[in-house]
This record gives sequence, C-alpha cells and structure tokens, in this order.
Amino acid sequence: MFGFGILSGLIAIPLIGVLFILALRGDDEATLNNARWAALIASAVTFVLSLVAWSRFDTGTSAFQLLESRAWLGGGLGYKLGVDGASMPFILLTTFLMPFCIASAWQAIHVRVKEFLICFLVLEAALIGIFSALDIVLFYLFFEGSLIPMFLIIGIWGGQRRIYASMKFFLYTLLGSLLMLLAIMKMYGIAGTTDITVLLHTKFPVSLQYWLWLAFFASFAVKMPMWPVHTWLPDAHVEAPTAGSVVLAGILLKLGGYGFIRFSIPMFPEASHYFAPLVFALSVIAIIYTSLVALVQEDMKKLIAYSSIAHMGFVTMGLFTLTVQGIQGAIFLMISHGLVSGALFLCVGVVYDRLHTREIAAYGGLVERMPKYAVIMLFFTMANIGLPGTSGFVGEFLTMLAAFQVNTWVALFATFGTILSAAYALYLYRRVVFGKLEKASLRSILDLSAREVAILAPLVLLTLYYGVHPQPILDASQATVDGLMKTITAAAPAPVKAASAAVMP
Amino acid sequence: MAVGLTHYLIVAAILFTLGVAGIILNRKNIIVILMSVELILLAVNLNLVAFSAFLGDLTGQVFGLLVLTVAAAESAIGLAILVVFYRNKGTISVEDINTMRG
Amino acid sequence: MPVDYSVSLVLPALILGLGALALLMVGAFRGEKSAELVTGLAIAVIGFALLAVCYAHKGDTLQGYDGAVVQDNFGRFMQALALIGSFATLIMAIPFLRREGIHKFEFPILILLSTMGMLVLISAGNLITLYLGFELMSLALYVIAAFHRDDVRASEAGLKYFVLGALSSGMLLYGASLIYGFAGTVSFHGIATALVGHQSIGVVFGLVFLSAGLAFKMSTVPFHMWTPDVYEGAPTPVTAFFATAPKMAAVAVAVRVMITAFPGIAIEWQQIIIFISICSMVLGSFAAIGQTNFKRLMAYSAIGNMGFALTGLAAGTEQGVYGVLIYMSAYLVMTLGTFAAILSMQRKGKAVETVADLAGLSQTNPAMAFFLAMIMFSLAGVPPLAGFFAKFYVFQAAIQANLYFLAVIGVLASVVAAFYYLRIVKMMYFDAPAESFDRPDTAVRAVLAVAGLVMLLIVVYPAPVVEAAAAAAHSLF
Amino acid sequence: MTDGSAVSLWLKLLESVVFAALVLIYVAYILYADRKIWAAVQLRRGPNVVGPWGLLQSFADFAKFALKEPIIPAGANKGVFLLAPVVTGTLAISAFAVIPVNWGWAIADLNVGVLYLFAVSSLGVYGVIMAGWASNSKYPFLSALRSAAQMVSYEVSIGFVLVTVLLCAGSLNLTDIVMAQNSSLGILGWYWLPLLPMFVIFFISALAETNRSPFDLVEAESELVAGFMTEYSATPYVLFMLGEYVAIVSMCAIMSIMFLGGWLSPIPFAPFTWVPGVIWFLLKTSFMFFLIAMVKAFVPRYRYDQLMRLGWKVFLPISLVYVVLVAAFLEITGMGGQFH
Amino acid sequence: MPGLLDQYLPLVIFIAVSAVIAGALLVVPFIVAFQAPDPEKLSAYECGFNAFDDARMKFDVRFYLVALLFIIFDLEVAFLFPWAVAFHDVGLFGFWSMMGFLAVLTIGFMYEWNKGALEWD
Repeated sequence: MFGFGILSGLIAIPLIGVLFILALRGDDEATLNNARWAALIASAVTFVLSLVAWSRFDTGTSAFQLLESRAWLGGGLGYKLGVDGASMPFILLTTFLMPFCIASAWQAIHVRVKEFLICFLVLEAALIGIFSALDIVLFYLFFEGSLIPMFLIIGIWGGQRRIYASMKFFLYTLLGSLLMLLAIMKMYGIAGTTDITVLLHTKFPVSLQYWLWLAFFASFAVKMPMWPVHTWLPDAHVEAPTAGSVVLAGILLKLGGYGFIRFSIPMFPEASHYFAPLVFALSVIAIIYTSLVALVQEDMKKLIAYSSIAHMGFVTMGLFTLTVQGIQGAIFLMISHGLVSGALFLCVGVVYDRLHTREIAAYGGLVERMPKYAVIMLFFTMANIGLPGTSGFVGEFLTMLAAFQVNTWVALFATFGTILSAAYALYLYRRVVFGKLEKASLRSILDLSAREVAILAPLVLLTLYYGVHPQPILDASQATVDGLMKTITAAAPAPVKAASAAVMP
Repeated sequence: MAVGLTHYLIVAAILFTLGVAGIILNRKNIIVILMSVELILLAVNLNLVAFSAFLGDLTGQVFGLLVLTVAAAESAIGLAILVVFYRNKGTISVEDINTMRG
Repeated sequence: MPVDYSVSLVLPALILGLGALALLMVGAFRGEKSAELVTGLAIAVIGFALLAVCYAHKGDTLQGYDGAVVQDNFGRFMQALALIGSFATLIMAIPFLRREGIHKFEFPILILLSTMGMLVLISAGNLITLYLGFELMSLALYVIAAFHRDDVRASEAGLKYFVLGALSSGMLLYGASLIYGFAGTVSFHGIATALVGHQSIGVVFGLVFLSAGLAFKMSTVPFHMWTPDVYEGAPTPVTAFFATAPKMAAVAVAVRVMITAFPGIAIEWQQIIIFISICSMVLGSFAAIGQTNFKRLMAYSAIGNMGFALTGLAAGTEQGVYGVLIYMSAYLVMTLGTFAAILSMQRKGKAVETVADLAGLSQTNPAMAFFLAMIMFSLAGVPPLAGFFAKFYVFQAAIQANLYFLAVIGVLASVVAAFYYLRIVKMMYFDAPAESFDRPDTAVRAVLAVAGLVMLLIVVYPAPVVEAAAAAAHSLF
Repeated sequence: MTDGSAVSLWLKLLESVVFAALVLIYVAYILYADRKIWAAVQLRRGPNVVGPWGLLQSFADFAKFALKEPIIPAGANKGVFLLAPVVTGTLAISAFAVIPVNWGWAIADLNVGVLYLFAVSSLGVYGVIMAGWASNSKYPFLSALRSAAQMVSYEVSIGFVLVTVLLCAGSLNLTDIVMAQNSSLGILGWYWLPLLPMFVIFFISALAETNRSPFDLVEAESELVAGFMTEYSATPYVLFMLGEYVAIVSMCAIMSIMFLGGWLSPIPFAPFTWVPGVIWFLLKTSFMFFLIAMVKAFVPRYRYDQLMRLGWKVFLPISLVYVVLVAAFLEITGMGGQFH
Repeated sequence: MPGLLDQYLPLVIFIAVSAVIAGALLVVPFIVAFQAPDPEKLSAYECGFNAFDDARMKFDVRFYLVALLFIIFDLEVAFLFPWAVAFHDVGLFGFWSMMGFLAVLTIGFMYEWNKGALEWD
C-alpha cells in the first residue's frame, strides 16, 4: 500500500479519518453525525486491518515481524516499524478499544465534537506508533506525541478541575520522559544508531546501565504509574471524559509496562536484576497502599483509578520477577486490565451520562431500575477482582505465581492486595447497585440503551473468552518472552541464574 | 621610566572600567552614558593602537580607524534616540527609564 | 594565497546593500507614500539575496578579501535562516505598520541594512569583519527598536536597547582588542594557529569579553536584561524581527568564533558557554511563568531557547554545531509563527498583547488556535514537532560530550518551560472564549499557517533541513 | 637626557617663543591692516593716531584692554568661563606649530601636518561652546550654538577640499605639499589653478570657519549682541578677538601652502628665486588676508539659513564631486603623489 | 618610538608656549586692572532686562542634527585622508572601494536632503 507496510497503514488510517473530519464544514447535527461516523469507521477499519496484521503474524518466532524501514533523519535515525509478541497484543487491544471509545462518546460529547474525534484518532495513531516503532527515537516521538491529544481531551472535555489535572498529567509525564530522552541519547551515542533491533543486541557497560535504567524507569514509572509518582492518575481519570478514561486506563497505562518489556529489561538486564528489589518494594506498596486508598474513595472514577494503580503494581511485580510466568502474566494482566478497566469506566460513564455525577453517595439501588446494567457491572467488578473464569484471574495468578518463586514475601503482600481489591470493588458495587433506591433523581433513570449494550457486550464476551481460554495471548507472547529470558538469564548474577534454571520448564 | 605596552594596557583597562562603571553606576543623566560608551571605545582604540605599535602590525590601526567610525555612527544614533525619548518623556534622567518593569 | 576580491563571495550582502541604497533613493524621491512600494521591493530584494545564498558557490568553502570573508555551508545555512527571518517579518509588518500609522519607507530599508549586517557577521573571517557586521546589524536595530517614535514605550525600548547594546559592543570590542594583541592577528584561523601550544591568559580574557558581547546579542544571561523590555516596548513586527534574524546571526558568529578561532582553548570557552547556557535556560523558564504579556513572555522564552541552543555549542563538537543549526532552524520557524499569532491578536483594529486575550481562541478562531498550539507544543519540545528535534540534537551533543549535568538541567528547565507554553494552549482550548479577534491579514495568517505546518512536516520530511545542517556543521570542522 | 638634547630643547623653546611672538606681531599688523583696508573702502582714514600712521594702534588697544576691569558674571561657571578664552587663544596660536614659512622653517615639521591643522581648527569649536555655555546668559548661549553649528558645517567642506590637495600631493606633510607644487611652471603649477573651485570653496569656508564676515552671524549685533563674547571683557575678550584673527591668519597661511605654493617663487627662475622664501610666503599670506578684508568690506552679511544652505547644499556636494573628479583624473593619468 | 616622539616634542613645546601666552594674557587684567564688582555689573546681559530664567534652556533640535551630520561627514573625511595619501598604493581596487564608499555617502546625503534635514527654516 503506497510502498508502506501494514503497520504504517494502521497508523495512517486514523490520520486519514482526521483529514476527512477536518474537511467537514459546518456545525449542524448532521455534520457532527457524519464526523462521528467517519471516526467510527476509521477506527473500525483500523481494527479490521489490525486483525489482518494479526493473521500475518507468526507466533512461532521471537524476531520482529511485518518490518518496514525507511531513511528518515539520517545519522542512524530511521523510520522503522515492526512487531513481536510483546507488542502485537497491545496493538490489537488499542485498535479494539478505540471504536468503543468513540461509540461511547456518541452522545456524551456534544461540544466541539470534531476536535474530540480528531484528538482520539490522533491518539490512536500515536498509540499504534508506540507499539510498532522499532526506532527508539520514533518510539519516543509517538510516546510523547500521545500526550498532546490526551492533554487536550482531559483539558477540554474534562470535569471541574480539568485544567489542573491536564497540566499535572502533562508535566509529570513530560518530566519522566525527558529523562528517558537523555538516556536514549546516550544509547544513541554508544550504539551509533537508534534502531531498537540493534540496541537490543548492544551490550551497555553495567555501570552505565544503572543510570540508563533509572532514566527509563523515571519515564515508565510515571506512565505506569507506580507509587509514589502515581498522583497524576486519579486526577486525570476523574477529570477526563469517559472515553478519555477508557483510553487512559485501557491503553496509556500499559505504555509503561510495554516500555519495561521492550527496553528496560532486555537492554539493561544487569540493571534490571539489580533494581528488581526496588521495583518489588514499590509494587507492593502500590498494591496495598492504593487498595487502601481506593477503599475510602467517594468518587467512582477515582476508586477505579486507584484500583488501576494497584493492578499496575501487579504488572511491575510480575515483570521484575524476570521469569517467564511473571512476564507473560504481566502482559496478560495488562491486556485484561485494558479490557476490564476500560469497561468499568464505560460503566461509570453510563450512569454519569444520566446523572452527571460520579459521587458514589449519589447512587444506590440501581439494580431496581437498571437490571441489565447491574449484571454487566457485576461481571466487570468480578473481573477486576480477578475471579477465575474472567481474564483478570489469569494475569494475577501468573504474576503471583512468579512472585512466589522469586520472593515469598512479595507474593504474600500481593495476595493481601487481591483481598483488598475484592473489598473495595465489592464495596463500590454494593453502594452503587444494591441497597434501596431512595434518591429521587434515580427514580426515572433508564437502563442501558441498545447502543450501550452493543458497546459493552463485546467487552464482556472478550473478558470471558480470555478468562477461560487465555492461550491466544500467551501463545502470541511466548516466543518473544522466551527470547527475552535468554537475555535475562545471560545477565543474571549467579544465584539467580540457578533459580531461574530451576523454574524454567 | 620607559613607557611600555603594559602601561598602555593598564590605562586602557582603567578607561574601560571607568566607562563600564559610568554606564552601570550612573543614575543621573543618559548623556553621561553616551559619554561612557565613547570612553569604552576610546579605551579599545588605545589598546588597538598600542598593540599595533608593539606588534609592528598595521591591522590594529585599521581596526582603530573603523572603530572610530562606528563610534561616531553609534553616538549619532544614540543621540537621535535620546532626542526621541526626551520628546516623549520630557526627561533624560536614567531613573525615568521605567515604563516597563518585571 | 592571492587575495580574492571576487564580488560573488559577498553577493548576498551586496544585493541587500545595493538594494537598500536604491530603495532609499526611491523612498527619498517618491516621498512618504512610497512606503508600500519600498516594502514590496525590499521583500523582493531579500528574496534575491536568499537565492544568492542558496545558489552562489553552492557547497564550496571559500575565503576572500584576505580572509576577512568566509563562504561556507555553515555561513550559507545561517544566512538563509537570517534572511528567512527578515523576509517573514517584513511580510508580516506591512499591515501592522499601516494600521498603526507608522508605515514609513525607512523601515524596510533599515531591515535590509540590518540583515546585511547579519550576513556580514555570519560570514566574518576575522575580528574586524565580525565587529563591522555586528555594528551594522546593531545600529540598524537600535533605530528599528525606537521606530515608533511617538510611543513612549518604543522610544524607551530603543534607548534601553541602545545603551546596553553599546555597552555590549564595547565589551566585544575590548575583547577583540585583547585577542588581537595577545594572539597577534585578527584572523580566526590565525588566532587558532597562534594558540596552538601557547596558552595566553590575555586571549582568555579577551574571549570572556567577546563572549559577553555576543551573549548580549543572543540575549542570554547575564546580558539578557534588555530583552523583556525591548520585546514588550517595540512595535510587534519589530519584536518579531528582533526575536528571529539577529539571533541567528549572533548564534552563528558565536559558533564560528568559538569553533574556528579558539579550538585551542576549548576548555575555557566551554565553561563560559555552559554557564551562559545553564543560567539562560533556568532564568528563561522560571521568569516566564509569571508573565501576562505575550511579547514579554516570548522574551523570556527567547532567553531560555538561546540557552538550549547553546547547549549544543557547549559540546564543542560537530554534532553540537549540527544541533545548534537544527535548533536555530526550528526556533526561527516557531518564533515567526508565534509572532504571526501575536500580530493577529487585535480587536477592533487595536492590538492586544496579553496571554489572557487568547482565551477560548479555539472556538472563535480554530485554525489560528490549532497552529499556535502546534507551535507552543513545539516550543515545549513535545514530539513529534520540530521543537523536539531541536532539543533532541542539542542534548544529544551535550550527552555525547559527557555534559550530563547540563543536559539534566536542560531537561528540567524544559519541563518548567513547558508549563507556560501549555498555559497558552490551556487559554486557547480550555477557557471560555473571549471576544473574537479581527480577521488577521492574509500575510500574517500565511506565516502562521506555514510555521505551524512546518512544525508538523519536519517530522515527515526532515531530509532537506537535516542534510543541509549536517553539511553546514561539517564545513566548520 | 644628554646635554646635547638638553641644549636642543632650550633652542627649540627659544625658537618657539620667538616664532609665537612674531606671529602675534604679524597678527597685530594684520588687525591694523584690516581696519585700514576697511576704512579705505569706505573712504575713511582708519587708525592713524597712535604711532606713525597709526602703526601702534593694535598695541594701544591691547594695553587698553589689559587695564579694563575683568568681569565674571555672577551666574557664570567660573572655571569654564575663564578657560574658554585660554582654549581659544592657545588653539589658534598652536596651529602655527606646523606651518612652514620656508623650506625647513617649521617648529615641527610633522609628517601628518594637515591632520594636525585639521584637528586644531576643529577643536576651535570648544572655546566657543565653553564660552557660550559658561556665561549662563541667553545671547552667548544661542550664539555659541549657532557658531558651533556654522563652524562644523564648513569644517566638512574644508575637509573635502583638503582631500583634493592631498590626492594631488600624496602627503600629509605641509613641506611636501609645498614641494609638490614646485615645478617649472611656477605660479601656474600651483594647485590653485587645477583646484580652482576648491580654492574658492576653501576661501569661503575659511571665512565661515573663523566666523569672519560675511558669516559673522554670531556677532550680528542686531540679533545676538556680541555673540558668545557678550559677557566677556578685558583680556579674556582680547583672547577671543586675538584668537579669531590668529585663526584667520593661519587660514591664510594654509591657503598659501595648499594652493599658492607656500614659499615658492611665482616665477621659477632668477632673480625671483633669489628672494627668500619667507618673503614670498608673507606676501602670499598677506594677499590672502587682503582678500578676506575686502570681502568684509564688500559683502553683506548672510542670513543664518542661507549660511547653512550654502555649506550643506552647495559646498558639500561640489567638493564631494570634485574629490571624485580629481581622484578619477589621477587614476586615469597616473599623475600626482610625488612622495610615494 | 623615540624618533616619533622627537618629532612631536617641538609641537608640545610650541603648544605650551601658546598656552603660556594665552594664560598670561588672561591673568594680566586681574593683576593690574581696577576691580569693583557690583550685582548689576555681574548680572547676565539681556538687553537691559533682568534675566528671568536660566539661560541653559531647550534649544532647537536642528543643532543636534547638524552635529550628527557633522560627525558622519567628518569621519568620512577621516577615511579620505589616508586614502588620498596612499592613493597610488591602493591601486584600482582602492580607488573603486572609495568610490563605492563615497557613493553610499552620497546616497545618504541625498536622502537627508530630500527629507529636509538640511533645511534651516
């Protein structure tokens, strides 16, 4: 297609949608509907195309596939795209979630609709770019570039304190990533290229690795977000519009995890081993502390936001066990969390669209008026807790399994965290859905519309499907993770080597 | 006592310092600033000519001549701007250059 | 070496000079009403000079006039930037000046002369040419600053600029005289040769003064004091000019002097540049936060940006120079775009300049808001816009030269700076709309749009700039 | 310092004193001549009481002034007020230091003599400005400004005129310039002929430069009383008057050197060449002064705007063009510049 | 250097002599003349009126203009002098350089003329 590969196509299609929307004139309802449809179709086509890419993807190898490469900036900086088992699932997740976001905003967003849609499509392009970039500068470009649309989404269509939240979001992430940028420059200086495939095979001096690792960590930890740099997330989530929250929780949070898998662990394996305890500590704190904080939240979105942080704690914990299970579990957990938390935010959006408040106290007894909603909400709450049979269970189980092998204490605390997560999730559910319907404002509330059902149903199905049949994702990442393990093991200090040899199948 | 290069340089340095001090410390009259600027350029010319004589190289004198010209143009423009300022503000006190702050 | 007096070596400057003189006559004999005509012709003259820069002696490194003039890729690159700056500001200036009733035919001529000074400055091969170019540029700038002569602020700005400018040129000159004396020559190459294996404290002293003079023109700390006042006080097109073309020239000459004349005492000047760079970045970032006047804000932004640009020079490597070149290109486009936006900010024929006036621009004028937002993000260094590459290359060079401290400070400063750039985006996109602006003039809109698009396009098709900059940087080493 | 050089130093001092005295005496008689000529034109007798034919008139005038009460106005800036006449007098006399009255007869035969003269005559403005400012009185102040403007205006054309001479002579040394005019053509080989327009311009500019009639606006009694000298009396006043006449004489001397071949004989063969050069020089200088005195007698005073217009709009362009013409001519013919 | 100074020494002496003469002239009446100052005598002359304000008042900006023009043109002369002296050494390039310089000067002059900077009323 125009001399470009399919990955470029994935990036380009949303942008073509943008151009189409830009070309639309007028502000009447018909035009806006055209714009909505255009955006939806663009994202849908992207999804279909990503499925095509998926069909061409060979899960049997850890090498990068669907490669495309062209000269760009010169001096070793090229435009290079490609995917492997660690990135393909995320691309699918992105293309899958995007149409739902756009559909969910169909009526919720009624001011500056075109801008909103443009932001989303640009964001989608940037996200696909992040996951498919095989040049570290190109990666950075998309990584940071995704900030702009998200900044605008939160800032323009957000809630009361949207300006504070958007600024905080932007500056936190910018600071983290600029430090990463410095590290990227250093790596460029050493390797003479920014090609990730080359960098993956470059041995960086161990003393330097520590610094590089920390710089990357600064960026990814903010993005994850890990305790104690997580504070932007609740603000951003609370203030963002529903679709924004979905993308934020569903995809943006995964960038940190993806970054760890793609860069920190394979490129600085020695440093990763060295800093693993630090990450464990932070993860455990995040899991327990944020779960506790979630318990006392009065705002639904904030609660889910804190729950996301806790889940990301599992992810980092899993990743830095540096075992096959841990990493695979983390990838799986990220995908699953992308679906589940996205769905939860959509659920919150459903009631928010009706009552325009996210105060938990404003609700209660919804089950009486909204039985369908109650069912779906229950399902996702359970998935969030990690009920077996839902996708949430597989990821958490794998990561905890890995944690047990590496450090029992960490696993113990993490288990404690799962209990807490059950507590806050059920507590939320009870307060919102159960109880007596007393509030006057709730009396006339309507149950899910057909559109809302259409949006949520696929998510339910997918969550369920991966819960009982996690193999596709695990298969997809298997080869890549195995490749990753080779690097890690080679770099591991002696005792760890023995340990991982013992657990390797 | 033979007058050597060092002496010229010291005199030039003193003149230069006086000129700079005149610009920075002067709080009264803008004309004084213009004069200080001339003083600085004079110090430079002294330097250039002294070096030129010392090195036996004419470049310094050529440079000096050009500096003189530029100094003249500069003071001409300085005076012109000063007159414009005076017409608008009715004063040429340094303390009154204060419309913008911050 | 036979002395080359070939006119073609100074062709661009010559075009500007002769053009200015011819236009002066046109203006003088046709009277005040010729302002439009003269401005139009001046734009054409700059265009011709730009062509001459691009095509005369393409790719060659030549010396002429006994080494007084150097023609190389570096010079041509920066000359082109300076000319583009003048070109764009002149285009944008016309409607503004007409509206304010200060459209005189002298304005374009002064711009031409000043630009000529810049070209001379950029292609200087010895201290004398440097000084003459510097002064030719400055003298015209002094007048331009005070051009709105019935305006208190403008005349005050002009006076302030003049006083500090004269001080700085005095310092530069004093430094030049010391360098001449202790190195025994004014030619850059001669100085470099004289310094081989022979450290002279006198030269170092001279270098300090020289840097002070250059730092002034670049508006870097500690010689930045004039910047906010002059930016605020001068008429906006003038400010736009100040913010673009002279900076190109000043940075160019700083790079050329440091790299070609003082490789022998690189340690010393690197320290100076690092100091200047750090202070400028930090001050530029923090001082801008409290500003309400957009032009004043841009002044601090300029200070900060120059600090960033100098980061590349501090590295002292070819890569660093390359970074500086990229940075200056991006900075030029961003600044032009920003000032195009500022020039568009007017209600009922009256110019407004505060940041708050931009409130809700995304609804009253979405296109302008979009382009300005692009530029602001770019200034903040957010990829995938041009400003990011600019920062990338300079920091890259600093990192390569093991100047981690500088790079980290730079990163922190750019985050702080991002805050106030974002504030402008916030004004435009998040706040309730204020009264809408008048419809901006075509030329201004065009500059804004082109600048905004360049911000984006440079990502897609960076080859021309990147290759030219690489060749330019290479020609210095 | 060796004895020899000490002796030569004293010798030089003596030489200087004598020369200065001679100049002053010459000026005294020039003053007398001025008045006589003027009187003659008006069919009066002029000074004729003191000494034979009034020859001692100037000295008597001086004695009178010396005995007058010196007044320093209450509002004046005393130091500057007194310094001004000294500056004027000193500068006027100093100009003669480089004037060669004969071959080798100069106090200081500077190789940049022309520059020195140019510098000293430029500095003359200072005396005027100082006097006008220090007096703290309106007439002196205004006239000082006028006078300064007038002097600097004509300074420019004088400069251009000198350039044409320098182009021909190729040296800044006054002796060299005279010798450059030494040819077998005699009077026809002097520069007045090829540079006639410049000679005229220089002559007129010299009048303006020295505030001499018809450009004596600063002393236009009906407008500005006695100009910047209004507040002066006694010898300070004399110093201004003296300075003015010394300056006029030095202008005459310069014209003689630049355009009239200095001490050269107008007819380049015996017996005229036997006449000592100094006589020729004196004759030429006196002739020039005679012209100046005649102008004072004939020509009505200019208005200030006319004066400025003449300087800037007539002399400046003409002299500029003439510089170009002379340079082009020399470039084409390869003539001139004997001293290189 | 010593040779150079030798040439200037007579000059210094002569200037000193002139200064002494001028100074002596100035001092004479203060020593020999009768002095009886009174306020009327010492007040500034104003055609018989009492001076009613400070004499150092604002004055016409055109004087500035003349001063500025003078500075510019006098400096051109300063350039012309060495050029004229070295006319035969600088060759054709020198000739044309100066012609160019004078052309620029002339253009500036014409501009002034047209702008009325040379008008006095």
